[in-house]
Order: sequence, then C-alpha cells, then structure tokens
Amino acid sequence: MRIGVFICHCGENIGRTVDCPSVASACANFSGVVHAEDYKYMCSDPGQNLIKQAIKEKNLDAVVVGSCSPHMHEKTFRKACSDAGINPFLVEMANLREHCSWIHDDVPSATRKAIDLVRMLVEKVKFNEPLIPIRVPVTKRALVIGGGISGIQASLDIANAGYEVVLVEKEPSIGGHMSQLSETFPTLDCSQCILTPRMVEVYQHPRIKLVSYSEVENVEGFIGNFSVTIRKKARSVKDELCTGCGLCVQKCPIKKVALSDFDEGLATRPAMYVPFPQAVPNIPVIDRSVCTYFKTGKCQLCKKVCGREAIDFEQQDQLIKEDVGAIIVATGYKLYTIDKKPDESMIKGYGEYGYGKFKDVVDGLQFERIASASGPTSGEMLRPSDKTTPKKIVFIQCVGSRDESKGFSYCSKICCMYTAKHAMLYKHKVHDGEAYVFYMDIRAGGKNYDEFVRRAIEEDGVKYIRGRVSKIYEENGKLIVKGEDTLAGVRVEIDADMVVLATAMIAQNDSVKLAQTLSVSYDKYGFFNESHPKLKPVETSTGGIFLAGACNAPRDIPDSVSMASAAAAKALVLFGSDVLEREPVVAKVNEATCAGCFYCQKVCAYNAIEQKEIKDRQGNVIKVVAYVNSGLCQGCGTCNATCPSKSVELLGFKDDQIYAQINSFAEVF
Amino acid sequence: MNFGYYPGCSLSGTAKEFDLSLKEVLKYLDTDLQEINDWCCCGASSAHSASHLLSVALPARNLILAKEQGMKEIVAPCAACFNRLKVAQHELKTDDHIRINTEELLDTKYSDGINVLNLISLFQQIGLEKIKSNAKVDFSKLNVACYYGCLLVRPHDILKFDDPENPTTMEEVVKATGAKPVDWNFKVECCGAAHSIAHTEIVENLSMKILDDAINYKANVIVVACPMCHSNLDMRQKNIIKHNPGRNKIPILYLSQLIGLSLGLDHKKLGLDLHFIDTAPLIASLSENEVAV
Amino acid sequence: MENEKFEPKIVAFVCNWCTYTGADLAGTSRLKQQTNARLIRVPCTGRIDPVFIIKAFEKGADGVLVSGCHPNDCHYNTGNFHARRRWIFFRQLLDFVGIDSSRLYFSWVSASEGKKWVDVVDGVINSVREKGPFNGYKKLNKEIEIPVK
Amino acid sequence: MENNHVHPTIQKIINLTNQDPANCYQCGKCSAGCPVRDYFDDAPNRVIRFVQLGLYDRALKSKAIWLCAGCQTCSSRCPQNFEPAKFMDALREIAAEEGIAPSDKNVQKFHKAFLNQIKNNGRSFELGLIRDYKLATGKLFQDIDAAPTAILKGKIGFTPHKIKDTKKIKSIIDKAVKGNTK
Ligand SMILES: Cc1cc2nc3c(=O)[nH]c(=O)nc-3n(C[C@H](O)[C@H](O)[C@H](O)COP(=O)(O)OP(=O)(O)OC[C@H]3O[C@@H](n4cnc5c(N)ncnc54)[C@H](O)[C@@H]3O)c2cc1C
Ligand SMILES: Cc1cc2nc3c(=O)[nH]c(=O)nc-3n(C[C@H](O)[C@H](O)[C@H](O)COP(=O)(O)OP(=O)(O)OC[C@H]3O[C@@H](n4cnc5c(N)ncnc54)[C@H](O)[C@@H]3O)c2cc1C
Ligand code: SF4
Ligand code: SF4
Ligand code: SF4
Ligand code: SF4
Ligand code: SF4
Ligand code: SF4
Ligand code: SF4
Ligand code: SF4
Repeated sequence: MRIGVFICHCGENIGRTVDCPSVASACANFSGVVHAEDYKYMCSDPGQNLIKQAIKEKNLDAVVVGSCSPHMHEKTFRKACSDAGINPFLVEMANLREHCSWIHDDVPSATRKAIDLVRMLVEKVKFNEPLIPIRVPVTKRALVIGGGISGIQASLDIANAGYEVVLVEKEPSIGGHMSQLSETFPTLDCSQCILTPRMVEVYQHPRIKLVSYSEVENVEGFIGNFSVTIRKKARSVKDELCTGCGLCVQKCPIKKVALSDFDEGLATRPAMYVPFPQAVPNIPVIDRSVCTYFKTGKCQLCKKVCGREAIDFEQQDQLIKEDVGAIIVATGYKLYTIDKKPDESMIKGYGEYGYGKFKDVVDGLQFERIASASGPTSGEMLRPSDKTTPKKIVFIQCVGSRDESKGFSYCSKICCMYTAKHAMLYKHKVHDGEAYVFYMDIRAGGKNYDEFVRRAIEEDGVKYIRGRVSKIYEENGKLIVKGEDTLAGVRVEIDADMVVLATAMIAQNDSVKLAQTLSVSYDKYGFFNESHPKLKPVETSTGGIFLAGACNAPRDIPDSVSMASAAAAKALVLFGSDVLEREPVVAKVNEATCAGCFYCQKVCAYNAIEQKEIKDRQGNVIKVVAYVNSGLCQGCGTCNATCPSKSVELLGFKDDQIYAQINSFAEVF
Repeated sequence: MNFGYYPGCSLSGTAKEFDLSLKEVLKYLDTDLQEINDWCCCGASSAHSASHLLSVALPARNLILAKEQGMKEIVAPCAACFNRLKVAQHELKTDDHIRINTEELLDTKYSDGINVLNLISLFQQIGLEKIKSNAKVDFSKLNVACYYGCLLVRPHDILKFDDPENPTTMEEVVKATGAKPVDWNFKVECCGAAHSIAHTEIVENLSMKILDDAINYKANVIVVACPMCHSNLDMRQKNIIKHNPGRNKIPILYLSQLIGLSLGLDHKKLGLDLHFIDTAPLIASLSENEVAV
Repeated sequence: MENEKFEPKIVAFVCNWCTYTGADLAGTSRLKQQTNARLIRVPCTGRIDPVFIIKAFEKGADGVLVSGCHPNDCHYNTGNFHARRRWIFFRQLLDFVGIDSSRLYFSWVSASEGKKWVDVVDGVINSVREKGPFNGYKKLNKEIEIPVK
Repeated sequence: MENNHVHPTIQKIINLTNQDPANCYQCGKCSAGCPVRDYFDDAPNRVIRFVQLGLYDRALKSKAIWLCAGCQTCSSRCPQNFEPAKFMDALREIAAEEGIAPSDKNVQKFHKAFLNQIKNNGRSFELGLIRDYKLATGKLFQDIDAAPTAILKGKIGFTPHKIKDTKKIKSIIDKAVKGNTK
C-alpha cells in the first residue's frame, strides 16, 4: 500500500505545540508511507490541492491527514481524495488539534503523542477497504396509521406535497378523540367546526386512500421499501356501493342495545350505525354482536330499505397489500378509566372513588360529550343519573397520573388545561353553579395557557383547591368529596352534584403489539419511543418510521398537529430523492464462518439482522446464517463485538482495523 | 377440620361473646380449635407506638410457639391480632435486620410457615356451602352492613386479603346465611380503635359517622369481625345516643354470632345477651319468621 | 529505561458520538490535560470487544479506559447497555488472565462534558501512575516468548 | 438504604420505616382521608413536610404523631406509595427515645399502661389497664357508664390471666423499648 501523510499546522493552532515538520519526517519512515509533508492550512484550497497532487504524482492509494477532529473536516478530505481518484473510505484523520495541540503545552511530549496518533491511523488505513455508499430506491408513498387529528394533518401535508398516502383507521370513521371534544382550549373554539372540514378534505383528496375500519396486520422491509398488509374488517356494507343515505340506520329496530363509544357510554346506538353524524367515511357498520340477523337469522330490515344493495351480511375480513416508503404512526391515546380494578391480584385503581359505581362521577371525555352541542344532552349541563343540572361540581385532577401506586408516574400534560376548560364551560352554562377544582400543580405551559387558567379563576370564579381528594361517597343523593386544602391546612368536604375526574391519558391497548409489528421501541407505559428526546422527536429507532401526536406521549392538539407536520416533513425529506444514499458503515456477515447462533440478532437494537437460508444446488437448506439488512443497520458494531466466531464485522471498524491501532499505539516494545 | 387458635386478649376478656359464639358455631360445623399454649398479647397498637422491634417480637413469640406446638394454620379472630401477626410475619421474612434483632430478643430462631387466618378466611376455608346448607332461620328480610374496619384489609400489600377500598368477602359469608348485605360507604372507615380509652370523644365521633351511614343505607344490623370495632360501635353507642339525643340504635353483631343465629343455635350460648345495645328486638323480629326444623 | 520516571501508557476506547465529541470540546475549550492517553474511536461502546482490552494490555498499556454515552443517551439506543452487560463478566475474565482489573476504567462522558473528560483522563493517568507499570504481560512475554504480532 | 448525606433523624426514619420522607410530594391525600385529622394540630402531610424541611422538633412535638390511630387509610391511598402510618410510628418512637415530652399525654399514658399490663401478665387485663390509665390521667369518671355494665356482664374479669412466661415477656419489652438501637 502506498500511503501519503499530510500534517497540518492550522496556522499556529497545531504548529505552536506540535513540531509539525518533525512529525512529518517521523511519519515518512513508517512502513507503507511513501509521502509525508506538512503545510500551514491543509483544508484551504492550496492545502487540498497539495494532497490531490501528491496522490497523482506518488500514485498514493491511501491518505492520513493529521489535522483537526474528523468531525470538522473528514468530509472535506474524503471529498478531495475522492476527486483525485482514491476511495473516500481509504482516508483517515488523526486529531492533532482538539486531542493534542490544544490540550497540551509541552512541545516534545505533544510532538511524540502526535506521531503516535498518526502512526495508529497509518496502521489502521492499511486494513481499510474501499467502500461504496449504499443506495436504496425509495417508494414515494406513505402509510399513515391512525386517523385522529395527527394522522389527518400528516396525510394532508404529504398529499398536498404531491405524494400518495394510505391512511388506515381502526374505527369506522376518522376524527379520533378531537371529534368527541366540545370546545377546545385555549381559544374555546368548537372542535367539530375546525375538524370536520379537514376530515372532508382527507376524504376528497385525490392522493389520499382512506382505509377505515381496518388495521395494520404486518409490515416487512425497511426504509424506502416497506410492504404492508392491512386487514379490512368486515363492515357488512359494501363501501363502493353505499351512498351514506342513512336509511338503513333509521330502519334498524335494534336501537338501544349497544352503548355508543363515541358518546362514551352516555347514549345508545343501533346495531347498524355510523359513530356520529359527521363521520368520514359516512358509511355505516353493522355491529354483529347485537344485530338480530346475526343472532337469530331474521330481520334484514336494513337490506330491504337499501336501494343500493350495499348491505352484505356475508362480507369477510379482507387482506390488502400496500407498498410504501415511509410510515407515520398516529394512533393516539385512550383514557384511564376508574371503573374497574385494573389487576385483581394487586388491587390498584380507585376504589376510594367508587370504582365507577357512582353514575355522576364521570371522566373528562364523558364531560366533553355532556358539554358538546351534538352530545346526548345537546350540550345542556345535565348529570347522567337523573338528568338534572348540577349546581355544585367538583373536578379532580391527576387521577391516574402522577400516581405511582394506582396509576402511572407521569404527568398527562393536558388535563390541567382541559379541566380549566371544563370548569369554564360549566360556569358559562350554569351561571349560579359552583365549580371546584382539586389540583396538585397547575401545568399550563403553552402560548396563552396560563392566561387561560387564570381566566377560569379570575373571571369565571372557579375555585381551585390545592390538594388531592381521598374519598368520594354518596350520601342522600349528594356526592361527598373529601379533600384537603394543603395551602390553608384545612380539610375540605364538598357535597357535590357531579364529579369530573381528569383521568390519565394512556397508551392504546394494542400499542405494544403494533410497536412489535413495526419493530419500533416503546416505553414502559406502551407509548412509542422517539429516537432522541430532543433532536429526533418524531423519528423512531427504525429508519423511515415516524411518530405523530399522542401515541408518543400525552399531547394536546397544537402539539399533535406540529408533530404531525414534522413527521410529514421527515417523510417528504425521504421522498426528496429517488434513491437513499447512506454511509456504508454497516455490518456484514461472513457466511462461510457464521455458525448460525444468532447472538448478533439478539443484541441488535434495530432488528437489522435476519436469518438467511443457504441452499445447495438441489435447493436443500444446508445451513441458516445471519444476514444484515443494510437498510436497517445503523452501524453500531454491537453485533461485531458479540459474535463468538467473529463472523459479522462492521465495515470501517473491522477487528483488524482496530487491532492495528491497538498494536501501534506506542512504539512496539 | 382442625385449626390452631390465637384468641388474643380481647376474646378472653371484653369480647367474651366473640369467643363463645365462634366456638359454638365451629362445634356445629365440626371444626376444632386448639389454643396456642401460653400465648401472649400481640402488642396491639401500643407496641408499635413504643418500639418497632417490640411490635414484631411479641407476635413472633406466638408464631414460634404455634410452630413448636405443631400447628400449621392458626385462626386469629381479632382483626388487630390478625393484622399484627401478618405484618410481623412479613417483616421477619423480608427484613433480615429485624429478624436477627427479634431472634436475639427472644433467644429463639424464627422460621416462617404458619398460615394466619382471620375470621372471614376461616369461614371461607370451612366452606360457605356448609353454612348455606345448614341455615335454619329465614334472614331474607335482614339487611346487614358488613363492617371491616381498618385492620382486616390494610395494608393490602402485606395482608393480601381483600380489596382495601371495597372488600366483599364478608358479604359473601353474610349471603350464605341468607341475609342481604347493603352497599354502603363506610365499610373500611376507621372507628378510632386504639383511642377507645384515651380519647373517647374521638372514637364516639368516628363511630357515630359509621353508624349513621349504615342506618342511612337501611341496615338492621352491623356485622363486625373485630372486638375493637365491636366495642367502639356497641359500647360507645350508648354515649353517642346520650350526647346526640333522638338517634336510632343499631345492634352490632359479630359475624360468628350472625352465623350462629342462622344455624339456629342457642342465643345465650352465642353471647347475644352480652351486648350494650340490646339485640333482643332484632332477634324477636327474626323469630317471627323462624323456619321449623 | 527502568530507571526513568514512570509515565503510564493509557489506551482509551471512546464512542464517536459522546465521548469523542466531549474530548473535542475539551480541545476547543483549551482544557489542559496530561499527554499519556491514546484514543481509539469506535462508533459505540457496544463495538468494543473485550479482547481489545486484553490486547491493549498485552501491547504495553498500563491502563485502559472505556468511555461512552450516558445510559439512555446512547446514539444507538441500547449499544451501551450491551457493553455494560459484557463488562460485568469481563472484569472477572481480566483477573483470570492475570490482569489487575482495577487498571480498567469506565466512564460516561457526554458531548458537552469537556471538563469531565479532562477529569476522567487525568484521574485515570494519576491512578495508574500510582499503581506503577503493568508488567504482568511483559514478564509473561519473556517467559513463554509469545511472538509479538 | 444507607446514605451518608442525610440527617441522622431522617436516617433513623428511613431505617425504621424503609422509606424516605423525600418521596412524599405533599399532595395532602393522606390528610384528606385521615379520620382523626380534625383533632390533629398539624395534618399528616404537614408533619411530613416539617421533616422534609428539617424542622424535626416541630414534627416530634406535634400532637398528630400521638393521635394517629394507625388506621393506615393514608398509607393505602398515598399516590407515592409513602406510608405515613409507619412514619408516625417512627416519630413516636424517636420522640420517646429523645425524651421529648409527648404533646398528647393521654395517648402515651394509655400505651404505657397497656404495655405495663403485658409486662406484668403477658396479656392485657382490662380492669388493670383501665385502673392504671385512670390513675395516671386522673380521668376517673370518664367511663363510668360502660365499665360497671361490662363487669356485670362478666366481660371484664377481676383477676388477670397470667401466662407462665411473664419474666421473659418483661425482659423482651424492657429491652425492645429502651435498648432499641436500630
Ligand atoms: C377530556 C379531554 C379534553 C381535551 N381537550 C382538548 C382541548 O381542549 N384542546 C386540545 O388541544 N386538546 C385537547 N385534548 C387532547 C386531544 O384529544 C389530543 O391532543 C388529540 O386528540 C390527539 O390526537 P391524535 O390524533 O394524536 O390521537 P387520537 O385523537 O387518539 O386519534 C388516534 C386515532 O388513531 C386510531 N387508531 C388507534 N389505534 C389504531 C390502530 N392500531 N390502527 C389504526 N388506527 C388506530 C384511533 O381510532 C383514532 O382515530 C383533550 C383530551 C381529553 C381527554
Ligand atoms: C436557562 C435555560 C435553560 C434551558 N435548558 C433547556 C434544556 O435543558 N432542555 C431543553 O430542551 N431546552 C432548554 N432550554 C430552551 C432552549 O434554549 C430553547 O428551546 C432553544 O434554544 C430554542 O431554539 P431556537 O432555535 O428556537 O432559538 P434560539 O436558541 O434563541 O436561536 C435563535 C437564533 O436566531 C438568531 N437571531 C435572532 N434574531 C435574529 C435576526 N433578526 N436575524 C438573524 N438571526 C437572528 C439568534 O442569534 C440565535 O442564534 C433552556 C433555556 C434556558 C433559558
Ligand atoms: S484542516 Fe483542520 S487543523 Fe488544518 S487548518 Fe483546517 S481547520 Fe485547521
Ligand atoms: S347501506 Fe344502503 S341504506 Fe345504508 S347508508 Fe348505505 S346506501 Fe344508505
Ligand atoms: S339486520 Fe341487523 S343491522 Fe340490519 S336492521 Fe336488522 S338488526 Fe339492524
Ligand atoms: S396535566 Fe395537570 S392534571 Fe394532568 S397529570 Fe399533569 S398536573 Fe395532573
Ligand atoms: S453471532 Fe456470529 S456466528 Fe452467530 S449468527 Fe451472528 S454472525 Fe453468525
Ligand atoms: S452494526 Fe449495530 S445496527 Fe448494524 S447489524 Fe450490527 S448491531 Fe445491528
Ligand atoms: S398522600 Fe402521600 S404523597 Fe400525598 S401528602 Fe400524604 S404522604 Fe405525601
Ligand atoms: S394512620 Fe394515622 S395518619 Fe394515617 S389516616 Fe390513620 S390516623 Fe390518620
């Protein structure tokens, strides 16, 4: 190998403490080094030309630059050498500035160290191989999972940028939780009014394919090249024929059997139903568990009235396949409910609040439905038990949140805000009513958020009491709420007509399963993990899969929407090029020596290692070996260090390259 | 069936009728109790007020005795004793420091392995079916408020007995007698227990709230499984009424007495005459419906 | 040679994202340190094969330092957890092959901890200087004459 | 749980209860549910707060630690898995050890009388207990209503049940209460 060494003075920066000419002349004596020189500013144009010239004149095939940190100029020198015909991965940098001249004073020892540093990389570069950047083609199509406000926003952004989107929604309609809300903080604008136009836009968008009442069953492939299997659940209605006229729903005699999920169990719905009037798509579904036909074989009234013959009792689940290049997960959250003991053996949960036994103790979403003009009470403040107007209402914050013993340790972040909103909405409707809020801290960090809470207190006269509630019980038609005001140091007992619990926002039931299908990591609560909490908040650990909204952590609408747009932007960055180019610093398996133990597979955090069958000519499997999917490999090298037979190596940091450095770190004894 | 028996101080004193009725009922249900020889007080709330170590050492002594006397399962009908025994067991098992100090204090080695039952779990073991099939008195009009108090259910992590906020095991036993448990609020509220003597006024106040709620939910009787609960609700009730004139009385029975009644056992032998709040009217109203054997 | 003042030779395996960058920061901040350490840059502490360390001692290192991202801050999610798990068993291995395992040092230095890096490096150098040279393998080399590669 | 940086009183509490007062985040749920809270000078969460702030004296002199009924309502509902009931026990023990006069003498006298009964008999003997307690507090007539009825009904005996091994019990109590070094 013909190696060239170039020592940079960096003006005085290196030259002051390191005797650069001596370093260069010492390096000239290393075996394999055919050229060594020093220069004032290596990264300057003349400096780079010096290297290019030497490569040509001395016919160099590897270069070591002794200058600043590779984080500073590795790209510069790789490019210069590449221009001169050397593979960029045959260039190494010795850090003589940050790791030597700047941190030492003594010239002789700094010079000695500099020589060592260059020698180590000269030895390493002898084992470097030319590498070619990995190029994978990109399918410029996105899958969005979950049609809440986050999924809607992400879909619209991508589609408006000119790319196709497949939007998969588990429920019969998109809209998510936002469609259930009455009015939204901090502006108190009507949720449906701002959401519905976007739902319609999704529906009508030529580049968005909406697949509702469906779930993602399987995902294969890697960034730029995913193949997704979607299960379309049997709706019992042919969506291509249905016009959404709603006749079937009107005619269905099974009116009051099932509790409406949309109304949080406060109202009933027929067997044939659309979740809410503005549903998108506006295509009904038969709830087979309550439909008379499915139970007894009789009825079919819906079928009789449907002029479009859209009703299909025999419909089966359908599996459809979609190829996409990026995936955005926007599956949202659910609410912690107190109406059961979460774990019989441990008995956690809020027995002291009645385990859901009191009808007039409701949760936040139930209150939204009561407050909503389209809700079961048409927006009139009526309590569930006897439909009277509650004159005294108590809100309790942090139920299930910040509660290690009965719920979850985290703060749900938005309940302080929605509680203030609820109390205001209540006061706006029941002027002579009294509203109390039990809180521990008020977390209203957001634009105009604290002002909003202050308004509830100062303008609407909501009484905030700092302390947790210990017990709620019923006495003579009142709900007795026993709390403590820790500021005054007095016990407070309120005989309320209704109690609203701000229960925690928690992960969806199936989030862990979905995370596993997608190979993305999740936290101990079941929320999907971002790749880096500060700098990669919408990426996951798996390339090409992004997160939006409350599936990542409790989050309000503005944050969900920003995150969705950010995730869309990340997908669009991916779609910006036809092929993906990545550093070829990835692991590679030597199939001849691999013993098939798959220790490597266990330690890879990116699920980059697959099993590959090696077959003989007759097609019989002779052995199974590891195979690194370079689309997924991030180049950490953990597999390399783990493999007992040294059969998987990280290119650019292979064993012999590192041993070469170790062997030469000091003059050999 | 055969169980070891740790009566505790109350059952050999103020709660005589608890002891009487329990033995009477068990005799009927073919169950023997073998009293731990030379048992001592479990220390109740006074021991752990004075010394954490003492609160473990006294129960430990009894557990060791039981083991030495060949027992595997012991019944502690008093909820306070049950609680102290279980908590001590737990600490001895999980905290080496405490165990070593206790062994040093008692001069004996401690080894785990005694199963401690409370009154309710005893009846569960015997079998509710047995109670149901032997019930002779029609209890269908009887509304019962089951009162657990603090010590049967807390701390849940250690006792692992029933839901600490809304327990239902006593209700199951009561249902086996044919009576109707009421769903009320103060099943596990504290009656003031230990302050019965030092702060009578506190106990009266707390007990009054419990009595009120039971009456409010239309209970004819409150059933308890703890002598301290009983004395606070029964003995103190007289003064409560005196200090708050015009209040209704409600009789307080031990669970064992209720079962005994349903089995048609002799009232005197069940100690039903030993209460401060007269049980006679309640019993009279029952016997009107008594079913012939 | 033997009579010269002992200057320890330290090999430091550092991850590219946190510690290497932290060491860069020490440089840009001109934080002075002793010259005894030689850094070997790897993508992640997960890449470090325990044999590297034995090799370093064999090649004359008097002390070895391994430094990476703080737990949970690993650029590669779990790489440093795997590394840590390996080290637990590795210390025993070191003792077994005759290397005083107290000559192996671990630390977490993030990209912003330039000062911490200086403290770690100087700390390790001073500590090894106190221990004196590591002669185990040098003697061994003479005795059984393992040819040095 | 040993830590060099904590105050000895806190360390003692940690040792006695296996929990660190720092875990309490002052939500007040313990106080809200405490049945005796209205008789306390300082609510349970405040007593914990005093300790968190290093105001040990105020904690050890508070009435709450003596009036706490040990019902564990607080412990079973604390969102932080803190157990104020254990904490109260520990403070009582520490107060006694440090010779701090109890701010509720009745309770302390009751416990003393109770332990005395056990010391002498191995079991508690109600008449003796009531006698000792009344003598100690001078509240002779307080239970005048209940006691005679109880005696009449044979519920309170005139002679204590003595167990065989009373000497042993006495030494256990003496050692544990005085010589508790943990
Ligand atoms: C009581 C209450 C009041 C609130 N008030 C306000 C307010 O006033 N202002 C405000 O800004 N925020 C408010 N919020 C918060 C707001 O609801 C959320 O920020 C927002 O709904 C998050 O949107 P999302 O799309 O991320 O999740 P979601 O709304 O939960 O939508 C997720 C969607 O994904 C679907 N899905 C789930 N799993 C799958 C799957 N496996 N496959 C396919 N689809 C799936 C769901 O069916 C749903 O349609 C409130 C929340 C609550 C609980
Ligand atoms: C004390 C403190 C501690 C913090 N700690 C944390 C923490 O631990 N974690 C965390 O996540 N966040 C933390 N933050 C918040 C963090 O600093 C901000 O979130 C972040 O810096 C915001 O980045 P930015 O780019 O929006 O704004 P900035 O960092 O303010 O950058 C704005 C840039 O624009 C330039 N600029 C301004 N006006 C003009 C103009 N007219 N023309 C051209 N250029 C202009 C400025 O010079 C500046 O370079 C902390 C903030 C403070 C004050
Ligand atoms: S290459 Fe680096 S060290 Fe050299 S002059 Fe440029 S910045 Fe300075
Ligand atoms: S299924 Fe038929 S009747 Fe029902 S909404 Fe669709 S078109 Fe109308
Ligand atoms: S067949 Fe089922 S869905 Fe249709 S109208 Fe009858 S009950 Fe309703
Ligand atoms: S946002 Fe407010 S109410 Fe919700 S958990 Fe956090 S502090 Fe509690
Ligand atoms: S650890 Fe090595 S030998 Fe085992 S499967 Fe992976 S590459 Fe093959
Ligand atoms: S280098 Fe890291 S990411 Fe790549 S295959 Fe190996 S363990 Fe997985
Ligand atoms: S309930 Fe727990 S956290 Fe809350 S104040 Fe009481 S001890 Fe502290
Ligand atoms: S244990 Fe003590 S402090 Fe806790 S609730 Fe009961 S009486 Fe109150």
